[in-house]
Order: sequence, then structure tokens, then C-alpha cells
Amino acid sequence: MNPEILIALPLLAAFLLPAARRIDASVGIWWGPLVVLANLVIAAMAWWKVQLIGPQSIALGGFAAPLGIELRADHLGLSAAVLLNLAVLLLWPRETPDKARVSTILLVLTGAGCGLAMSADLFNLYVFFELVAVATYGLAAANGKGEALIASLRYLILGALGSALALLGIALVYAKTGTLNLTELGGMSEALSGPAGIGALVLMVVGFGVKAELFPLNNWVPEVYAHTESRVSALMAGIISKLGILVLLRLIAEVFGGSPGLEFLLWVGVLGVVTGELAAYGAKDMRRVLAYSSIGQMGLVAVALALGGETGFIAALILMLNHLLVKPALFLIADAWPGSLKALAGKGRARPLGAVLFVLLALSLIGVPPLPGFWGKYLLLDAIFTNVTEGAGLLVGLILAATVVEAAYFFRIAARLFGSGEAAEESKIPGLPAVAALFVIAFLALSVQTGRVGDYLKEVVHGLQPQELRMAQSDFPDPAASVNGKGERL
Amino acid sequence: MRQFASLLFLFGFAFFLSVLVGGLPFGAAPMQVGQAIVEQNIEATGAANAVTGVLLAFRGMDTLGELTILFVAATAAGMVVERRKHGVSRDSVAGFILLAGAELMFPFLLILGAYVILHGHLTPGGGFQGGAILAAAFFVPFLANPGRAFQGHAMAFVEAFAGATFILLGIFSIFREGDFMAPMFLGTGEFGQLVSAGSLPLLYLALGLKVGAELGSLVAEIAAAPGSDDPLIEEPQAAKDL
Amino acid sequence: MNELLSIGNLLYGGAAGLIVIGLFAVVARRHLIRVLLGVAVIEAGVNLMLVAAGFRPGAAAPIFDPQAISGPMVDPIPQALVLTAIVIGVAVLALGLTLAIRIHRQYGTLDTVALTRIVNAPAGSPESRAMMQRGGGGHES
Amino acid sequence: MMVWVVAILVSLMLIGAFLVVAIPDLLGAVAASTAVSLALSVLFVVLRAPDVAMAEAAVGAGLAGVLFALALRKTESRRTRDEEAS
Repeated sequence: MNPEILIALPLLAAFLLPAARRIDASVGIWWGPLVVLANLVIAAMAWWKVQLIGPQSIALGGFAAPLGIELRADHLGLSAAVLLNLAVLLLWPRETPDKARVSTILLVLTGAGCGLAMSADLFNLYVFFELVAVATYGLAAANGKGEALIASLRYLILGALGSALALLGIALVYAKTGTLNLTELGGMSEALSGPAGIGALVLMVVGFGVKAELFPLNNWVPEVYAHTESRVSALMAGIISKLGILVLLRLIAEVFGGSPGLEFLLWVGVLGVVTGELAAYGAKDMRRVLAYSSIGQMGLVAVALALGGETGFIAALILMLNHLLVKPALFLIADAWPGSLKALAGKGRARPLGAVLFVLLALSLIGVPPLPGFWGKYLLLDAIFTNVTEGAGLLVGLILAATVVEAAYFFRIAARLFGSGEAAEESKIPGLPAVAALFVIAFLALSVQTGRVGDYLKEVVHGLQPQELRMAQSDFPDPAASVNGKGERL
Repeated sequence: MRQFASLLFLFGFAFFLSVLVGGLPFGAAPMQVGQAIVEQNIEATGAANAVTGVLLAFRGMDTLGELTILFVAATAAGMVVERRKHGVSRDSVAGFILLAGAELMFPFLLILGAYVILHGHLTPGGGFQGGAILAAAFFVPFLANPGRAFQGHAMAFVEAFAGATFILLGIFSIFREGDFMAPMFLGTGEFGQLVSAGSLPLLYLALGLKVGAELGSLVAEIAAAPGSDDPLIEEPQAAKDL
Repeated sequence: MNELLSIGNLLYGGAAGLIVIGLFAVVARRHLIRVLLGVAVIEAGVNLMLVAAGFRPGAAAPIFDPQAISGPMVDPIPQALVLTAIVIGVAVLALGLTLAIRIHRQYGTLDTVALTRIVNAPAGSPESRAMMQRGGGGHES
Repeated sequence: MMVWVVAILVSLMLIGAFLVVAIPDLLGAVAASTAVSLALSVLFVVLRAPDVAMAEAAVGAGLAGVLFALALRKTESRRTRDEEAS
């Protein structure tokens, strides 16, 4: 099965949906989940094939890589595709007035996300990124409430600004090198070492960072997450933010490894961690606490990415995986406790299972030892000590201080949950929604199998062929060979 | 204060941009890939217009993505606007001359749009430009008389069919050529003829119809949205779902 | 050569100028429609930058003419990219305008500062009551 | 020769962009943005990009202008009272 189908099938289904629901109105309800389920099966099959025969390069349209667009069917791309399909299926929104149109948007989001995860062409990445972005603007406004509409419009303006800046970065890269293919750009690092190359990286970090909740353009995050349905917030914080990071990961691993522009990403990450955790400490309702904490976590991922190297990339991937499983579960569990944090008093005793799991998941975000979040932060600190020559102490100090703040606000919530308060009134929402339970089970599996997952992530990073690894290991295939010849197909 | 801070930021950004732009070559484009495409375009795609070759053949996936962005933006816009019953518009119907002019322009714009789309592989123009003209053909009469219904069933089917054709041609080529979105399974044909360049004219036709339909419905969504002082008429949920 | 240099400076400078002016509209103006106009201006600047990057003096447009002797051509790739970018830009803009119309209908203003004040106002305050009267409680169903 | 054409077009464009930001009347700002797009599309012709020029004229100048004008009519906010410089 060609992995291109992962993109084509959901888009085809989305195009047909508006016509199909004119024939039978119920189509709008079952069509979307069914197609995403089929796409999930295809993604899993393609992923398994990569496990068996290794990463493949696909020349779209039969035009070999620098002329046409190259797709990478590699560990990273297909793992992300599987997780995206799964997350969209599990977190399908329910409280939407217009189900058919939301289905269409989610189908497009699925197809575009798969494309974004696999594309190895700079402008094609931009197109898929923009497609994911427009779909999320729609999703953010899906419940039709006034606050959600305002949040969505602000998000759209920041997103459009970011996309324009990212496109400017791409224009700079193209003006300097005359190509858009990532593999080919990887061999032109000297052309990109001047101010134009560094500036291009900075612009792309800012632009793609909008979706990844990175520092300068992330003030849409709390408003959007506070006013959308919790499933939509979970989807956006859980997986869509990771797609933005994925683009940066590919860019850094293949093109900009060792560029001085990475210093900028490092400080973007640090500022994200510090501002995010401080804002979360000051936030007054649950949704905003989770949203700001998400900004902090993505900041950590950005720091890990900027440090690069095998350790840095694996730290970034573990932190992302941890956040991917924990944050949706937290959003769904916290659905039972809307509004101000003050109203939490004693609510935990009414729903002990949900409250205990909430605390457990929060512990992993903080980074308490046996949990996956600890390994992410541990590897991150390891990468700082090995890669940063001066100022490592300051960096570590800032991150540890942010962790203390993080611990402080989560413990405050825990104390309120289990503290004394009025007897909790009855609520229709159960303590642990079924979907949240699935995420918790996956999280527990990750906690038990951290070692094996870590080994797989090592393979994922090796599949990216970052430059330093390419030099270190002579048995890696020559990247130039896959550029000139037509890539092998599955 | 706010103004001052933003001015300061802008000066900084302007300086940053001037440093970036200062190092760029001009007039000596490093046509790493562009030169290869200019040389191979006719042989590979049979299209005289190299931009068309790039858009539909070499970088077809970008075009599919861009088409989908229009589609999803129109879908999201349709979700956001509140519905107003047809015919209860407070927007005034235009005068006789404008109405007649709009009706007169309709066939003219339609033919012009079709011409621009179908000659996209030979001359400047193509699916985007022709699609925008098609959209104008539909929304100019609509703007002159805002009360009339814009999107009927036929429109929805044209839209779905055009979008699906673009992808189905791509999937079809998997079976003929082994590659997704390989446009040449019909052969390149005789250079310079209207029917040549493989499936490019077909792709452009699908693209043009889809772009026209989506741009038209975006304008229609905005034109049909109730203004600030219009009374809100809630349609029953079932009607909106249909 | 001198002329070429100044053409290049003019084009790149013009593109940078558009981007900076557009950015001013985005960061310093408060009306949301003006902000969207600023975004459109920024996109225009970026598009100009891309097309200028593919320009070669004395080269023809990238369209083959069987009758003419084929000389050098300008780079077709940036042109294809810009075509795509133009359509993407207008799609995003249209969605933004739709949202703006709906927001204006519900809250009666498109001023960012006023909107922030209304949204953050606690329930029962004058602002939130004004909003309720105006939009009839909006769309809460 | 070409330098003068480019210089005139670029300055037209920049003046238009400045007006987009500066005109208090929003409808005037929309008209200015249309002027920016038109100057840009002529510039694309000069740069040997006829396809892009057509698209910019049709989409950037025509369609975007119509969309903005429609949105302004719907929001009835030609005079931006809210937008006093602060």
C-alpha cells in the first residue's frame, strides 16, 4: 500500500462528504470516523512495512526528488501518522452544532497531518502546515460560542502572520540555494551558514512555532484551549502542537544541524518554559493552567531540539510522547472540574479515581522518577551538560526552577482536590471518561516499557540521518544516492 | 507607550530584514532545480507553460494541498456564519442597469474563465486565474441581487466531483504508472495543441471548477451573512445539517 | 550592472518595506479588519520577494514559444509557489473576515482591546450585560 | 529604463501600503490595499511572471477587495471610532 494514500484518502473523503450528505443526511455522522479508521489501518500497515524493510523515499508523481516532491516513509513520519489517526479517532468532537462540517474539517486535518509528517520538501511542508492550520482555525470555532470565535480569529491572525514569516524564510532559503528538497539542502550547509541562512531558520522557528506553542507567537493558546470543547483542546494540545515540532525536528536534523540560528531556538524554548510555568502558576482556572503548562512543556521540547545530537532528539521525542499521552487525559479528566480553581475544594473525594490519576499524570509532567516525564527531563539535562559549553549552569538552573514552579501549582491543585470542602454535588460527568482511560492505559504502558520505547526512539532518530550521525557512522547510505536516483518505493 | 514599543520592535525587525536581504543574490538566481525543469519540462509534461508543468506535474501535491485549503476555509466559513432565510435580505437589490449588466456579463465571464483554464498549459493563465473568473461569473449576479439563493444542489455536486476528480486522476495513475499523481499516463500529445500534455488540461479543468466553486461560495458566505443589525433567523438544526 | 544592482535593491527593499508596514498594522492597530489588511500586505511583500528571487535579467517568461528561438528563461518554480501562496492567502483572509463579521454581530465591536475587556469581564458586570443584550446571549444553545 | 519602471511601481506600492495603515476610513484602506495589489501585479509582469500577475490581479486585487468591502458593509464600521491612537 503506497503511503501517499494516507494523504489522498482522507482528502478524497472530505471532498465527497458535502455532496454525500445531500443524498443522506446521516452520512455526516458516520462517514468521517469510518474513513479515519480505514486510514489508521493503512497507516499501521505502512508503519509495519517500514519496521520490516526500513525507511523509504517516495518520488511523488514519479519525478525524482529535487525536481518533484519527496515523501519520506520513515519511522518518524509513519509513527506520527499512526498516532495522529488514532488521536483524531479517539478525540472526535461531540458538542458541535454542525457535525457534517466538523467531520469534513477533521478529515482534512488527518490527511494534511499525515502529509506534514512525511513530506521532505520545504514548500510542501509549508502547504501542509497551512492546511493543518486552517483546519484548526475551523475546529477552534466549532462550538460557535462567542469567546471561541474571538479566540479563533486571534489564532488565525497569529497563524497567518507566522505562516507569512515562515514563507519568507523559505524564500530566503530558495534565493540562496535554488532548491527546496531537504536532503539536497542538507548538503548545502555552507550556503546556509551566512546571515540569510540563519535568518531563514529564525523566521521558520517563529512561523512553525505558532502551532508548536513556542514562545513569541503563543498567546492564542490559553484563550483557544479555555473556550473550545475539551476534546478539541486535547487534540490540539496533544497531537497538533507536536506536528509543528515535527517540522522543526526534520529541518534541524537534516538541514540546519549546527547552525548558529539554533541558539535562537534554545532561547525561544527557555523563555517558553519560564513564561509558561509562571503563567500557569498565576492562572485561576483549570483549563488555563493546563494550557500554560502545555506552553512550558513545548518549551522544554524546543530546548531539547536546539541542543540536537542523539540525546537531544531522543529527549525531545520522549518529552513529546509523554505530553501527547498525558495532556489529553488531563484535559478530559479536568472536564469534570470546570471554572475557577477555588471551586475544586474537596471535589477529588467525590471522584477518587479521576483525582488520583490526575495527580499521577501531573507527576509525570513534573518529572518524578519512575515516570516517562522523568526520563525526558533527565536526558534533556544530560544533553545540556554534554552539548553546552558555557552557561550550562544557568540553563539547568532555569529549567529546574521552572520544574519547581510546575510542581508548586500541581501540588496546589492536588491539595485542593483532596482538601476539605463542601460535599461535592452530583454531576453527570463520570470521574474518568472512557477515552481518558485509554490514554491513561497507554501512558501506563509507556511507563512500564520506557526502555523499549527508548530503543525504538533511538531507531527513529537514526532514521532521520542527522548530519553528525551521518558522519559518525560510515555504514549509513549516502544521502546523495537517494537524491539523484529515483527513490525506491514500497 | 504601546505605540512606542511597537515602533521600536518594527525598527528592529526592519534592520533584521535589511541584513537578511542584503546578502541575497539578485539577477543570478541559483537555478539548481529551475534550470533542470526548464530543460526537461516539454519532454516530461508536454506543456508549453513551464509554470503549469511545475504546478500540476512536478509539484502536484502542493496544488492539491492548496485546493484543499480553499475547500476547508470555505467549509469553516460555512460553519461560522449564521444562516439567514433566503429572500429576507435587507441588502437592497441593485438598479435595473446593474442587474441587466450582471446578467449579461455572466455568459461572457463563463466563457472567458473556461478559455483561461483550458489554455493554461499553453499560455499564461490556468486553473487558479480561470477559477477566479468563474467565481466572478457566479457572484457578480449574486451581488447585484443578494436575495437569490447561491448554492444549490448542482453546485455542491460540481464542487465534490471536481475535487474528487483531481485526486482520482492521481490514484488512477498509481495503476497506470505506479506513481501517485503522475500526470503523463495519457501521453504528452502533440506539443502546442489544445489536447496535449497528458492529463494536465483535465487536472486544470478540475482545479478551475473547484477553485471557482470554493471562491464563489466564500464570497457568498460573506455576502449572505447577516449584518450587525439584521434580525437573526435561526433555522432548525436539521435544516442546517442538510 | 549598476542598474541591475539598483533594481535588485528596489525590489528587495520594496518587499521588506511591505512586510514592515504590514507588520505595523498587525502589532499597532486595534481594528481587526485593519489587522487582516496588514496580513494581506505582508503576504504581498513575501510574494514579491519570492518572484524577485527567481528573476534573471534578459530572460524570457517561462513559456515556450515554438516560433521563437529559445533563450534563457526565468525560474518557473518561485512563480508556481507564489501562485499557490496567493490562493492560500485569500482563503485564510476570507475565513478571518467571516469570523470578524460573526464577532461583530455578537459583540458590536471589532476593536481588540474592547473585545478583550468584554470577554474577560466577570458575569453580571456592565460590559457582559451589554453584550448579552446585544447578541441576545449569542449562540448558547 | 527598467529601473525607473520598477522604482515607480515600488514607490506606488509602498505609498499604498502606508495608506492601508494610515487612512482612518477603513473603506479607503481597502481601496489602498487594492492599489498595492494592482501595482504588484504590474511589477510581476515586469519580472516576467505573467501567470502570477494574472492571479494577483484577479485574486489579490479583485476578489480580496470584494471580500473586504463586503465584510465592511456587514460590520457597518467604515469609520473606526474604536480605533483612536492610544
